Amino acid sequence: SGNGDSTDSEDGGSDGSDGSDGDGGSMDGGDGGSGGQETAEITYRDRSGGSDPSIYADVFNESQEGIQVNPSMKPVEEKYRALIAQISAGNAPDVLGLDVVYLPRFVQLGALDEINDFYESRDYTDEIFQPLREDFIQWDGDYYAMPFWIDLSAYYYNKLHYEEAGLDPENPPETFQEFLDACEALQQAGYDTPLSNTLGFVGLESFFYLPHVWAGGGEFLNEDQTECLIDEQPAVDALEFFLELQENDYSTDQTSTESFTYGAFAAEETSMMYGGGTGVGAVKNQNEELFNNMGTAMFPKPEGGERSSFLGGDSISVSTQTSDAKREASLEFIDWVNSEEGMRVTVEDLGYLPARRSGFETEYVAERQDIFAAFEQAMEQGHAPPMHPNFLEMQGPLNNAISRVLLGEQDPQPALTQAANSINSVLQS
Amino acid sequence: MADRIDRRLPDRFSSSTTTGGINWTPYLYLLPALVLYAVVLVYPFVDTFLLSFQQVTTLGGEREWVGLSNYEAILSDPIFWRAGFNTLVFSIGMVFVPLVLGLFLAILIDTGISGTSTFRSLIFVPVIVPLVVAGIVFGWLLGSNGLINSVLVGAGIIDEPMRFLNSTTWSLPSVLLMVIWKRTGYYLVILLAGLQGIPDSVYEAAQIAGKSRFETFRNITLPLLKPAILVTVIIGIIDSVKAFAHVYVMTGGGPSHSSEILATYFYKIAFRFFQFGEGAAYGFILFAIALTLSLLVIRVSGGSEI
Amino acid sequence: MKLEIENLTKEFGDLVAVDDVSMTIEDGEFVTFVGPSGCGKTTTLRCVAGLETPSSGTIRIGGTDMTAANPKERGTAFVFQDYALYPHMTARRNMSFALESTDMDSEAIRESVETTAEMLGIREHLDQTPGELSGGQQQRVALGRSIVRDPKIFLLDEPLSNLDAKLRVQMRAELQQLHREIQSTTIYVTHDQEEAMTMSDRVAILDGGKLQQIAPPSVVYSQPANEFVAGFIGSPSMNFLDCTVSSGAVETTAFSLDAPAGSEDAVTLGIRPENITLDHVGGDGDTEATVAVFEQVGSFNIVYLDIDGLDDVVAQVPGAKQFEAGDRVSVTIDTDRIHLFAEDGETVHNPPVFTKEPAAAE
Amino acid sequence: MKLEIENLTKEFGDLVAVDDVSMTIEDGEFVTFVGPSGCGKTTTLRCVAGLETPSSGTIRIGGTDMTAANPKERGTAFVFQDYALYPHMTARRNMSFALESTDMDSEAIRESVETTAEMLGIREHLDQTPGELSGGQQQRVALGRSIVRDPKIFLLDEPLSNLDAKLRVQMRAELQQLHREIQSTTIYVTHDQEEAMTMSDRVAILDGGKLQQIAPPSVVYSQPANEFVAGFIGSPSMNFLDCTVSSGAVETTAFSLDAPAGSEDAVTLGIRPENITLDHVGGDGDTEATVAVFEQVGSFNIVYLDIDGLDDVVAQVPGAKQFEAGDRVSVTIDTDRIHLFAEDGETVHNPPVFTKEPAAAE
Amino acid sequence: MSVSNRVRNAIAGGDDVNTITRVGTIGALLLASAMVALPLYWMVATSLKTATQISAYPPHLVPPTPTVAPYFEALQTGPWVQWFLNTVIISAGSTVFVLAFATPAAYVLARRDFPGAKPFYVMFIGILMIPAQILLIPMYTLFARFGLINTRLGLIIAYSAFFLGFCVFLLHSFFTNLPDNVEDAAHIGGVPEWRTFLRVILPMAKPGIATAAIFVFVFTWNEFLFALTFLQTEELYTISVGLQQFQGLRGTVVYNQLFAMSTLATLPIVILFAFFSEQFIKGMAGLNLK
Ligand SMILES: Nc1ncnc2c1ncn2[C@@H]1O[C@H](COP(=O)(O)OP(=O)(O)OP(=O)(O)O)[C@@H](O)[C@H]1O
Ligand SMILES: Nc1ncnc2c1ncn2[C@@H]1O[C@H](COP(=O)(O)OP(=O)(O)OP(=O)(O)O)[C@@H](O)[C@H]1O
Ligand SMILES: [Mg+2]
Ligand SMILES: [Mg+2]
Repeated sequence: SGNGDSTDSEDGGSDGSDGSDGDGGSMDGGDGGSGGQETAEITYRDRSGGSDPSIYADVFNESQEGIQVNPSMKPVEEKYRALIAQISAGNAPDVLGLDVVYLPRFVQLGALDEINDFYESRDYTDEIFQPLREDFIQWDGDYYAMPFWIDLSAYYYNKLHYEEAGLDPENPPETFQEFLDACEALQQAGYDTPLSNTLGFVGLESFFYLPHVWAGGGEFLNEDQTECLIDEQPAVDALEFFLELQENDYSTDQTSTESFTYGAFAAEETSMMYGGGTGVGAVKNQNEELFNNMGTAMFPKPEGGERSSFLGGDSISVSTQTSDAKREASLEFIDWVNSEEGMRVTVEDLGYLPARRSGFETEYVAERQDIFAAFEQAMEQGHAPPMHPNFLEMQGPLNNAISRVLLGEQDPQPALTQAANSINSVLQS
Repeated sequence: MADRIDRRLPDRFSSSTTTGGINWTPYLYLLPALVLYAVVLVYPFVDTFLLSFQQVTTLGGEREWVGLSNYEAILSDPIFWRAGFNTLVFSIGMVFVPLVLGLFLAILIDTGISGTSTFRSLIFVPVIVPLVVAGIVFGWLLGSNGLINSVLVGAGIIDEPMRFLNSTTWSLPSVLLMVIWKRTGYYLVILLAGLQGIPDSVYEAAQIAGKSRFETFRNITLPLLKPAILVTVIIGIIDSVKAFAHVYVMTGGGPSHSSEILATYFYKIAFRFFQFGEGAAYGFILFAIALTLSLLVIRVSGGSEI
Repeated sequence: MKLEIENLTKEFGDLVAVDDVSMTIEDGEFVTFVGPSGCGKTTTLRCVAGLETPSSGTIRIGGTDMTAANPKERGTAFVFQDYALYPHMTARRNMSFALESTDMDSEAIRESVETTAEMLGIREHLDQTPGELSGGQQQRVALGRSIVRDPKIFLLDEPLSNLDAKLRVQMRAELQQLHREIQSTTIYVTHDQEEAMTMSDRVAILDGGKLQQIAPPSVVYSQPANEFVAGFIGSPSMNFLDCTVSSGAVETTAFSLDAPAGSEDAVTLGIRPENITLDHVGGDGDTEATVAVFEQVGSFNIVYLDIDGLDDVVAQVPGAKQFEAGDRVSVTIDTDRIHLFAEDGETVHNPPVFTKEPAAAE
Repeated sequence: MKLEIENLTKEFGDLVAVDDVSMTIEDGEFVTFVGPSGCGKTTTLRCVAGLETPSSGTIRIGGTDMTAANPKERGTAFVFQDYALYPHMTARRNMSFALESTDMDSEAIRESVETTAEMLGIREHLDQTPGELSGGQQQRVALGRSIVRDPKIFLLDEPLSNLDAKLRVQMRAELQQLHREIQSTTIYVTHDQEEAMTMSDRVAILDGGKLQQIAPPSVVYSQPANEFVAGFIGSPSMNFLDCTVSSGAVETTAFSLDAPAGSEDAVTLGIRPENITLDHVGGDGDTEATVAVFEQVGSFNIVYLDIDGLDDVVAQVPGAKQFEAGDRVSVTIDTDRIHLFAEDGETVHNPPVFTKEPAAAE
Repeated sequence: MSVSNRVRNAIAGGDDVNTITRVGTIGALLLASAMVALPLYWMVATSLKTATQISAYPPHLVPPTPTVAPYFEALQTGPWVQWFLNTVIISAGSTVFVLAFATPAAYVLARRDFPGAKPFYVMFIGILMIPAQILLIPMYTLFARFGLINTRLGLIIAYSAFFLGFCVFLLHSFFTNLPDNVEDAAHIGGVPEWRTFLRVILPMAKPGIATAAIFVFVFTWNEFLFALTFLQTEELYTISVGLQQFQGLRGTVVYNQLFAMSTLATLPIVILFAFFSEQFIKGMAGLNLK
């Protein structure tokens, strides 16, 4: 199937360039076409976290001639600082993998090129999971990116432990209460701390907490993005759920910045784990046996809600500073990462999730339904993060509120009210 | 100490090269350094200054004048003041605790009991340990299943492991623990040199005068060490205003800004929230604080000779 | 207060800094220590003050064994070469500091400080710090600091060596005056022979940690205990000439003199420069010589002579006596004042100490 | 090379360090500068060397105006009190370093350095660094460093003051020897009178930046230009007594002497201590006095006298003459050798310079 | 002063030094040293543990089965040897650069009196007070214009600018304390000024220059903020960047490897210190006492 994929991707690629030629006619796109004879070198920057996306470039470079992608990876924190420096200096990379929460701010700063025509000329857009088609890659009605590798939040569980505790490994808990009960049962079965979890990293509090809010019908911001809704009941309920996990010692230290979540779960010291896509690879690397006895599920929901997930990860964009010739090559690369071959890399090499439904229709996924079934469902039911240029600044107050509650310094409602006020003032400034 | 040298300085150098008219040679020696500054620092400095009155509309492109509003935004941000207060605490912890410890150890080493001088080098080692490493190691030591917790629990001092770095109460003290570890050796060395500069005969005069250990310390040692202590304190304060990595590598300023200091909050504004204008304004406020303190150093240590 | 040092030895590791030194210094006496650098002067003083613990030996002050006592119990005052003033305190505070830990009331302290300052002529500098005082003034403060404590024993370690020549002479006179007034037992260390000779009741000469001689200035000058003392005391130094003594005559390569009784063991003849009289040839001297160098100092002149194979014999002549290099001169030696030393350096013969001539008409 | 200093003035801000100094130093002459600390000796030297730019005045070397010339053009060598050797270079390199910037070839340099080192007796120390050399050896390297450059004028700023007494005397003789050999014009700054008197062709006495007198040693001693010079040269210092001169007699409160011709303006009588002869009462002296203090120095003794209301008259007597405090003595003053000074300190009368007595039997 | 006297003054206030004081002093110093050494010991100990031993609670004080495997595993994660070399190049390069700029400047400021000397000196000190991070982005922009981004040279120049003020400050005090006459001696000897500077003054200031050099070396060795921003391709990373990267990447998972890398990052600088500790401590001490 590898050959077929690669052929597909080349086709898709040439389609892409044709499309962009067409709409950029006034920009003398023909030059770009003739430049295709030589090798076009483009730069691609992304963050390296649990895995290393430079592999996209490697596979892509292998798969065709004419375009050479030079990747460069940085840890999250460093990447954006360096990126800002590069863009300021007029030195932007041609292709940017961006954590989606940064997308609006970068658009606002004029760093990302609008790609409406490119997006619309793709024949697979229908196939992109619904939540990703909207907020994820749009800002103010225009498209600035394609979805790229997707990370989502879910929980992992140890089927053997479930059996020991008398729980049904094929039907993991769905509601807050069921989840708490399961924890209780596991504790009874001798797993003192049944859940690996930490909210301590910047961004993780949204990644894990917000899906519980969404599950209860809550929202972070209102539709017009003029007001913060995090002090409403669903948010309070969700936080109380976390508090209960904490107070009953069901969970590892959720305020901890140092994290043993993956390690402890992999070592089978805990029975469940809040995690993202990288959890799969981490467990597989550390405990192959567990990997074969592991299930995933979407986060629990309050009674009557709909389970949700945080759809994060990266979108992929072209810089406004890229020359026309390189723009074409860049789009070709962008197109390729959503091809079958690109998605195979996403799933199999990086351990993240593809943006298109067809990405799930591979042998590899089929063999691992325990894991991917829940993920695929989450792709449908999940939420894109709140898309606002200052979302990062708003995370601070939310993070603080959660910390205060879990540290026992404040109750959920007042803490969230305080957070909402702070966030409102960010919205107004 | 400083002023005695100062008085001699002008006499000493007035004369070395002269043959009427302006002698350009000294400027030639200065030139490379000035060129380096001019080329490397002038543009960034001026650019940052301008940016502090602007807002970035296009990254690397247009900017919009916004007057003083960046400064206003910072000064009206409660977290800025919180960070300011934390910086004060941080400075005190960074300066005074190691100072007292360093002084105590310096006095012990100054007794000259054989073998004590090797301790000086040993206690100095943390000064040169990379900060990233220090942050990693202390984060690990202070973790909820780290060594410190296990010792404290084992000794029955606390019942349950403490979450030092994740506690709004303990995060700043935890960072300070690392800072004190890293800095005590530095002060020790400076103060020890100061102590060793006190002539023996002055001690002996006090001894013959029948002074007790405490009286001698209070009336002789401390006053004579004053210049060293004073300059050290102020340089320490400046260091603590500029300090960034100490907190950055350990808590990042959290939780709930409980360990936020001015420099880390600056970092967040500029590099996490991407508020560049505000960041520049913030940077200038930081610089102003450091500069004020540096002028204080110059004043205290007597004229321009630091 | 009487000070007795008995068999004092102080070792630093292998080095014997003070080697079995014994002496008794009477109450009110002024004794000067001289000797080459490193001979143990300072160390002895420090043992007396209690700043150094003797390796062996006894130190008795006023009859009480103080060998192991605290410095403060000894009642000694120590004036350091570098003054060792407290640099951050005013002259007044420097002087009063030691008194503050006694039960003396502050009014009495003030008065005592001011009286002493008055005596030392530094009354108007009392509120200055050492950095603002000249060397001589600092020296006075250092003295004052010791005096106010009314010490039983005064120990001064080269107190004038940091001062310039004129000031040194002046301070020397003041110190003598001071000693007359306070009459305390004093040990004074100096490098300056003139100081040693003129100030002290007795001079102690040390070498290599050993006491060579302790005696009044006139005695160490006229009757040195050994060749070392003879050479060390006096400037220009005594001339030492190899000699043999036989059948009642001291023979050198150039001349011979009558030998004093009992001087058969002597191998070295010592003659002080001022005991050589020179005349232009024609006088009937003991021998003749050639002037190698003639140095005109002022009140006296120094003549370097070549006497028949004896190089560098130094004579000191009155300022009015003029020669020049190359002159032949007749040399007369004052045979009454020759010194003779044995192989081991011990004195075989010394001239008598000068005595006061009986007043002519009384 | 002849050195002419004309109206040299050097100001540091308000302070006039050198004040209108003029002198001519002949080729090959050895001139010593003396004077109290801060009188401008070093500053004058530095102006000559070109290390300091004069505020006004002219410096001519070998007839050429060098006032504004670079140090290196002047051909002067400067030997510093602290030697100022290059601490990281061997003695050899210290000596050759300056030559390396000339067009002298390295073989010639090597030879010159070794010859000089030979002459100074430091040949075997050439490969040691200053830290490994004794004070005297360092001093010789410093001299050698100057000598190899074959300077026209030698400037030495207290070159011996860091050495100990014995070594100083030895180096003094060597320096004289050296000067005889290389015969270069030399200015030598010293604090030590004995050095000044014995080494130099002429002595220049400075005070407060002003040149007081420049003359041969015997002249400055016997015929000081003014009261300052008279008091500065000689140790113990000249006695100064208030006097009036009338009808051919110099009158003090205690005695009167015959007045030399033309001395009517004199208000101060100067008598050197060695020109006062003391006898136990009974001699027929000019007056009588009481011994206040008797200091026994060794080769001579110093007597402080109270003469009828004149305190602190100092007499210097031979070592054999013994007195004690309280003795009454008769005082004889050598009237041939008195000095008289006017109100403004200028000399009114001086005794003649000592001359060599004609050889008795030639 | 003899040993015993310092003791008596400082500790016993006049009593003879006795065994109790001696033991007390040594004891207190040993305790302090233990506190200092503990974190470093813990770093090394952790680096020698296996992954499971690490999460043991209470922790093993001594690695039960010490293994150097984490070192080899960690070394696989990136071109650490290359990073190490980069760090050496950048640190050494910065050291040479900054000294080449700072030494002449410090020299004239300390030893020449010329119009502007004081304002210049104050300026150097003033620049020393700028928190470097505020200039990060404009400096990047500037350096990008000269093509200095993502080059070792660029980082070297940036570090040189930042440490210039500090080195001028430090060297100034060394030059001030050099004896004057030596320079005059060369001057009179007709040695050209530049030659005097190079051959006489520089060798004499060697201890000061060495101190400044070690200082710059250590601090550039440890710097990561600018290095992380300026260096973009992995082949150019420094150890600190690599460590930061490693921590961000895998640090939460493989602590023993992280500590192995930390140990390796610390070791060279500690070895350097061991060789020059006297020098370095003296320099540090002299710095602020001026
Ligand atoms: N604390 C010490 N430790 C080791 N050796 C010492 C100590 N103090 C003095 N010495 C040595 O003891 C000897 C005598 O020293 P001391 O200071 O008494 O000499 P001194 O006669 O005062 O000399 P100077 O005239 O130079 O002052 C010297 O060799 C000296 O080096
Ligand atoms: N560079 C200078 N700046 C200001 N004043 C100076 C300078 N050099 C010397 N002086 C002052 O000029 C005066 C003469 O100094 P100089 O060094 O010539 O004296 P000196 O006769 O050599 O004294 P000493 O015998 O102490 O060496 C002194 O008052 C001194 O303080
Ligand atoms: Mg001594
Ligand atoms: Mg001088």
